[in-house]
Amino acid sequence: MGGRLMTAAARTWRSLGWLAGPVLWAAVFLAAYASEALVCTRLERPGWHGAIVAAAGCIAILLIAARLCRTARRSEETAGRFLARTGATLDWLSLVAIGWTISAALLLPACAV
Amino acid sequence: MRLPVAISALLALAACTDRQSVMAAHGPEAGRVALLAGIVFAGAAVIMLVVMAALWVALRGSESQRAALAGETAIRIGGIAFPAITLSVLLGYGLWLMRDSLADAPPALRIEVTGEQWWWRLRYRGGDGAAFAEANEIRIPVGAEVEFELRSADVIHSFWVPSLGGKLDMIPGRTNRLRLRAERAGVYRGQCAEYCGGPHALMALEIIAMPQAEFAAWLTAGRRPAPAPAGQAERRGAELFLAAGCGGCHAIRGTAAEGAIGPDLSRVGGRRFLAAATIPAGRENLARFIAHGQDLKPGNLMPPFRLLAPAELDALAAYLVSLR
Amino acid sequence: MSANDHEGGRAAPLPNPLPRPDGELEALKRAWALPKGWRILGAVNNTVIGGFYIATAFLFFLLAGILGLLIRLQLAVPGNGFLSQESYNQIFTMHGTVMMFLFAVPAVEAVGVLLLPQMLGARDLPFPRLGAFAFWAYLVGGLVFFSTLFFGTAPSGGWFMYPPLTGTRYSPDIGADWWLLGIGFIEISAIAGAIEIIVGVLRTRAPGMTLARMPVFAWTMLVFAFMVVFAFPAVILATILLELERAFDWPFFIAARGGDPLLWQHLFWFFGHPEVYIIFLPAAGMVSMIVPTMAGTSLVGYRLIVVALIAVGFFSFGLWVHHMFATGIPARSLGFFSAASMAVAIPSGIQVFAWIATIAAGRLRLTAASLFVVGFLFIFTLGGLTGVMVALVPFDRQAHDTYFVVAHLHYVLFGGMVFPLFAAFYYWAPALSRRALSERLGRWAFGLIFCGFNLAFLPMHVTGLIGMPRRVYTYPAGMGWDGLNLVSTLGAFLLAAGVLVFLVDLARNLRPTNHDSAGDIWRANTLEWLPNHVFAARSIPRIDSRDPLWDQPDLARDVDAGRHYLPGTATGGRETLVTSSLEARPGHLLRLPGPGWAHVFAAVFTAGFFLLLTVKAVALALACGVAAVAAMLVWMRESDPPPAGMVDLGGGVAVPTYASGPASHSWWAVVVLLLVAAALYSSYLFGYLYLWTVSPQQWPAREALPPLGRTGFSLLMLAVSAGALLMARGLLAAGGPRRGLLAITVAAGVASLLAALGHDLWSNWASGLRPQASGHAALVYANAVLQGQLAGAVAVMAGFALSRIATGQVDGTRRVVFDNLALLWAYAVGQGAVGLALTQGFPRWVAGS
Amino acid sequence: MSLAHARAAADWLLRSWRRLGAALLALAAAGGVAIVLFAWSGLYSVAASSGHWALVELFLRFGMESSVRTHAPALTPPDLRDDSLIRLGAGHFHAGCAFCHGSPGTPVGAAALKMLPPPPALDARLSEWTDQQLFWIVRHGIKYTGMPAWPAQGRDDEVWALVAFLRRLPSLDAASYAALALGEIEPRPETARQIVSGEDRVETIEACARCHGLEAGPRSRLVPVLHGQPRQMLETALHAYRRRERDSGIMQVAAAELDDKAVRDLAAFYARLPPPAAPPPPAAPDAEAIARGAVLAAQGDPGRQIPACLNCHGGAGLPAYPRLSGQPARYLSGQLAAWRAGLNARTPGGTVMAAIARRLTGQQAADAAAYFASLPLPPAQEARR
Repeated sequence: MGGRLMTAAARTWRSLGWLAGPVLWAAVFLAAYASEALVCTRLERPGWHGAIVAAAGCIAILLIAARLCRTARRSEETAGRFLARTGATLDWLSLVAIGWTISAALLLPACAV
Repeated sequence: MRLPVAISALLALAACTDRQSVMAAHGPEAGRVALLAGIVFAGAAVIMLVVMAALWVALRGSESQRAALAGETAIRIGGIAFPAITLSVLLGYGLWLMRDSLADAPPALRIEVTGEQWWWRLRYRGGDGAAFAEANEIRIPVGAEVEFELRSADVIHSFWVPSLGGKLDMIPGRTNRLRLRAERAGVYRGQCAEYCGGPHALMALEIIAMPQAEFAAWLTAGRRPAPAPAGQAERRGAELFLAAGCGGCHAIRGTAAEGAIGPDLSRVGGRRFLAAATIPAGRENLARFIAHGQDLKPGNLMPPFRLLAPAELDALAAYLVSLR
Repeated sequence: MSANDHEGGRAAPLPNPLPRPDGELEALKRAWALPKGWRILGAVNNTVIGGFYIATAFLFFLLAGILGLLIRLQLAVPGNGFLSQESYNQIFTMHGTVMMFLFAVPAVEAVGVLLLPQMLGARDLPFPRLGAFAFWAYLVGGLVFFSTLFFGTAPSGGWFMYPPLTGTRYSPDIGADWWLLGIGFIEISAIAGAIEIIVGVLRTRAPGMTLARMPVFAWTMLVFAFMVVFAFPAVILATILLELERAFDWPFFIAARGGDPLLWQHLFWFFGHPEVYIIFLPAAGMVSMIVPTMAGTSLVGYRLIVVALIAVGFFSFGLWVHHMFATGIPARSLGFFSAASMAVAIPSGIQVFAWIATIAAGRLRLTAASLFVVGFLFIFTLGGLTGVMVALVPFDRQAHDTYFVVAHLHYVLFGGMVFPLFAAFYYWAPALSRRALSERLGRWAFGLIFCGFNLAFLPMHVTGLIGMPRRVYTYPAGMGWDGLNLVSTLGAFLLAAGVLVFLVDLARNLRPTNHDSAGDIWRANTLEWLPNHVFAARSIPRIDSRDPLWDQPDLARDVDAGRHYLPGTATGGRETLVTSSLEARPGHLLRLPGPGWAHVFAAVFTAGFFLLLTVKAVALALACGVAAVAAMLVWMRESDPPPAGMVDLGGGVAVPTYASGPASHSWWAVVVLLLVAAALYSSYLFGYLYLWTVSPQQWPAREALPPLGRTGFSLLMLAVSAGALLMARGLLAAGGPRRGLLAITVAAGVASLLAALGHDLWSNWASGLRPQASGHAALVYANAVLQGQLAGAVAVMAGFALSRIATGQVDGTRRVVFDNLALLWAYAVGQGAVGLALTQGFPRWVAGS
Repeated sequence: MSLAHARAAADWLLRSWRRLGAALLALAAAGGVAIVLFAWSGLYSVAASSGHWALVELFLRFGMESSVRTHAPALTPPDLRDDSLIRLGAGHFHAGCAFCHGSPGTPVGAAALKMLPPPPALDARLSEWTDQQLFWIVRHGIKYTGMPAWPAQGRDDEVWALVAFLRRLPSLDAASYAALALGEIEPRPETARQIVSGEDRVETIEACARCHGLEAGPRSRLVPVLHGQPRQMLETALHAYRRRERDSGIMQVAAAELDDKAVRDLAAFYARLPPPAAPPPPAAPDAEAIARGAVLAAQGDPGRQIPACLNCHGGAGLPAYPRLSGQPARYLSGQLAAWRAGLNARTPGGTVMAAIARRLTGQQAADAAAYFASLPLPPAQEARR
């Protein structure tokens, strides 16, 4: 029974791969927002926040770029290909959103009211 | 019906009353936003025209025109590429504007504004540290950067004077700082913009920008105790003010009345409006508000003093009007 | 690439030959027959429940619309005395609350319940009684909540109910409690509907309908349902916390005592903004179904629209602080939310251009439905543009809480959802009623509504720009607002006239039916236009393209003749087919329950529990609560029928009638329920950490915390419970007669779960911590409340499982009852552990640094 | 056998229930018409002189008693043996109830005896009613009997005073009743002419002095000391009671017959009365309550937006404001409780005090009452202009 559970979980996880783009955007967004709240109130080091956002943004962009190159080469059966190409467009949109999030961090000083 | 034409027509119609208008900017912050608004309206009008034209072509256009729109490429261009570019520019512009309005230099004047249920409590801190209380009518020097320390004594209010700048909420347990500057003398009306229950609609205020010299005189006059009442009616009014218990809630500097619950009345005679810029000032309106406050501003926390005879009300009003 | 990627499926022979054995159709009709007379109230067919649902939602639209007219009458002239201050405040609060909670979300859910099964080729939703329960709870709760207006005790804190105004100090009367318990309770039916739609869309599609061939409306309902699952728990937690503050003085939102009013705004708007997309996406889905049929060509950019839907689903969760731009949050954070607000505009752009492309690809017939779609395109685009404006922080600092925003929200909500809903009424009426709605009245209705709407809400942009704030019961003369407000009032009444014309049209032409509908008069492309009977389509079609009715010309004839799958009843009762989520390959036969009364009583008693609690009739409320649980257990008695071996669907396809574990649809429903519980708990986690960043000084020093030993004991209890769970799973897998041991293990495990909770509560109380003391103390006890709800649910579920185990109805193969219990149980143990780590471990960690 | 009958009856009923229903409906309609005709004819005599038939009398009494039993509220009565409560009740009884029910030493008036039903003698048979039932009768009165409801429907404290007196009444004789009800005034028999003509039976000052006292202050702690209060405040109060704007059953009955001249004389009389020798305080005064009360009176509670009491109630307050110092603590907390329950909010002074009193917590009200009770009574008012 345990085995069946694992394969089902693994199968669902693989089948959700095409949502990686927006999930990465959500991760960057959460990291940027939560860390500013933490940095400004508890740690009092506004400088760190810029670094956190930049790091999170770059990691996400690299992961998405890697995914985009991978999906451009592979092609699977119809349903899979549909999801893969949907995932690719989602990745492009997520890239734009992450870029904008980072631009907000670049243009505005941390913890300024 | 084209949006820009409609908006500009209506704006022209409404331009004559710009007492509390975002588009009638008299401060740097409001000016920047008015410019942004103008650009954004024009851009939106153009985009609206383009999209509606595309829809019209899709509905009624010729074969060749419709073929151009029918493919996925049209979607990619119109739906992804174009918005991505224009929104990037717009976002950059917006963030840049936010940068400008961030405070850097220390302010010339600090005024503490505390939102109370349905009026504004003010505290001026003069240069020499002596502070004095005021209410509902803010006076600032023209051209000076004024910082408002916004607090709340009960529920959430929002301090908003559109001609000078954007609004900022007054939240219990926090102090928000808002920087405004008036470029020329005048009266700028504002209103509480966060629903605070009861007569939220009647919680307005006015910022009166005065030339520097006039403001300095007003500030020093402010700190002096109120002059002794001159006329016979005013003296009777002063006596009545204490006997009727008004001193329990209101304060008049230099007299036995030191109540801190209601607005400070030391210079109530000089105000343009009463009850948070709701009813025009004047002797009879003062008398009417004391006796029938619940009819003029229903729900406000001051009980109506109907037990005072008309003569007593008139004497009281005479005294209060004399407090400049 | 052609719009439809269907490979040689057409060549395969049809599953079932003609002629069909006689009695098969009669058996099907008997299985799905509707109860007669007043007993129809016990019906669970999705067409019946969907019909009730859409009628009730439209009733609330009319009621809240009338409130809107009252508001416009009061604001027609300055200083108007038409409404008193208190009644205006109640009316505008109820207008917003009823429109958002009692009309918008239920209406789109109702259209989903009404159309999805037939559109996906299924016979009904996977949990028909859950859907019926959700409807009856919504009906009773909604009517009672609305009636508070007639007693003058309606809430008057605005539809957003910001504390401290809605706390006991400034709203001592019962209005706020009505909102908190009334609306909090109605969200249960929204989540129940969402779970049902997720499982329905993913697991009950017709064979061959892969994700790439699913109708766009099904995509929108899937994204809608996931957004409800992740967004609604935030507002449910907020309502629980505010009700705890009002009832027992636990200071979550009182700044002076360690709480923070902004915590409510964060929790409310984390739900608030996704909710407006929850309302818009299904409407966009309806437009994506109507435009291809009216244009006579298949949808252009299907994949891009799916991308847009999913992108909106994600980005809308990163927007909430754009409702709080004026609260003094640091500028850079506002910048992030401004960026996300821009990002969410792109998907709307994609959809608008996709519709325009589809219209261009075909020839749009200007029927009433098309007119409403064109009206929608105009109004929604304008609303979207003003939306981008208020996404800019500097502009929003001027426009926030003014009539500019009132204009924007009506353009995107009325334009974005109500226009497509009217289009949907005109488009789908022939599929569900003997007569289509009249085109002539439709044009009149559209004309009046479109002109009235623009006349009412376009001037409001200007009224807002020249300074009129929202939610004001009156305004002074001479501000330049008088003329504009009068024009808006005239527009509102013109709009109401249009809705009246629509009502006349409904009264004259709408004759709901289950079998002799007007049929496919538009020559549409999707399955809901197959000849429909009380049992939906005669057989479950095998499809191989996005436009089955266009690409398989004789599909309608074959399906109605019974040549596709499952033309009759395999086991004599109501059935539909469960298929795999990606490729829609037949999985197993789902036996559905028929009409009944238990779920109706459960809904009425659950409504009774919450509404009586509001009026503080506590004893009566508890009685209703017990009765509700009892009714649910009676309802559960008929669930999980024993396995009935394999059945042949036709064309050599045989499927089992029973599946447990990940193959079972109910297992996935519980998984989605766990997502809801996790979303609720992570909202609590956010609240906990947020209050820590706002006022950390109230976090206790090490000494004030309960001794580590006691927390250790609670953890031990959780471990024992987890152990018991694993042992029970082992015992069940091993099979054999040891039912008694299994029952004892399950009972012991649940008992230790409850013991862990009880012990943690006792240790906090013994250490002198009282919930009224501070924000932190209130949060510690709120953790116990959330864990208590979960443990309570696990206890009831375990009780039911024990009764099944004792009567031998649970074994190695028939184990769905146990599997679902195991899921919730494991989650409860996990949440208990995280709760202990947070409330006991975190203070130690931060006290140290 | 009976089973068959039952089944047959059931079948008959099932078959013909529609006809049965129609018959019942027709019968009801006919009955209604008959009743209306009988009333129109006027044959039934409503003369009280003829009295009720014994059967009707029995049925009406049975109906009345069970209705009172059902509606009596499940309230816990205050201590009904409290002397102040009984004196307050006695004062009102003499003015409002004695006319119909008679009092120890004076039999029921001739006019009252001719009412139908005659007012019951308030003797030992009072013990048939529980305290809650008596409370309900005094508060709500009884239909068709002439027993009036309590004039101020919110003042339950005054109704309990009546119930307390009714519990003591059976054990009173003429002398002890006079001591309770008349206070310092010796009784003077009222002539029949005065009763019938209804003109000023008892000289007005004596009517007030029975409860408010003359040289000695009021004997009941629930009655305010009027000695030395400002004349204008007393006049406004009496006018308000006469116009039924202030909620007090006792005072509305007492002030009902006063004309303007009587009001002016009474107010002037009590204003000039020197403060009586204050009766010894019942229990040891609670020092912290008085201290907290002092702070509240001097500075108020800005957090709850409560102004300082002494701003209005100090010595220099308007003549329309009562002087609170020296007033009995129980009277003061009774008045504050009435305001916090939403009563007394219609008079000009009442609206001001109601808005403030509603913000007081229970503790603050008790503290303020204790503080003012601990102060000396105000000096007599010299003749004001």
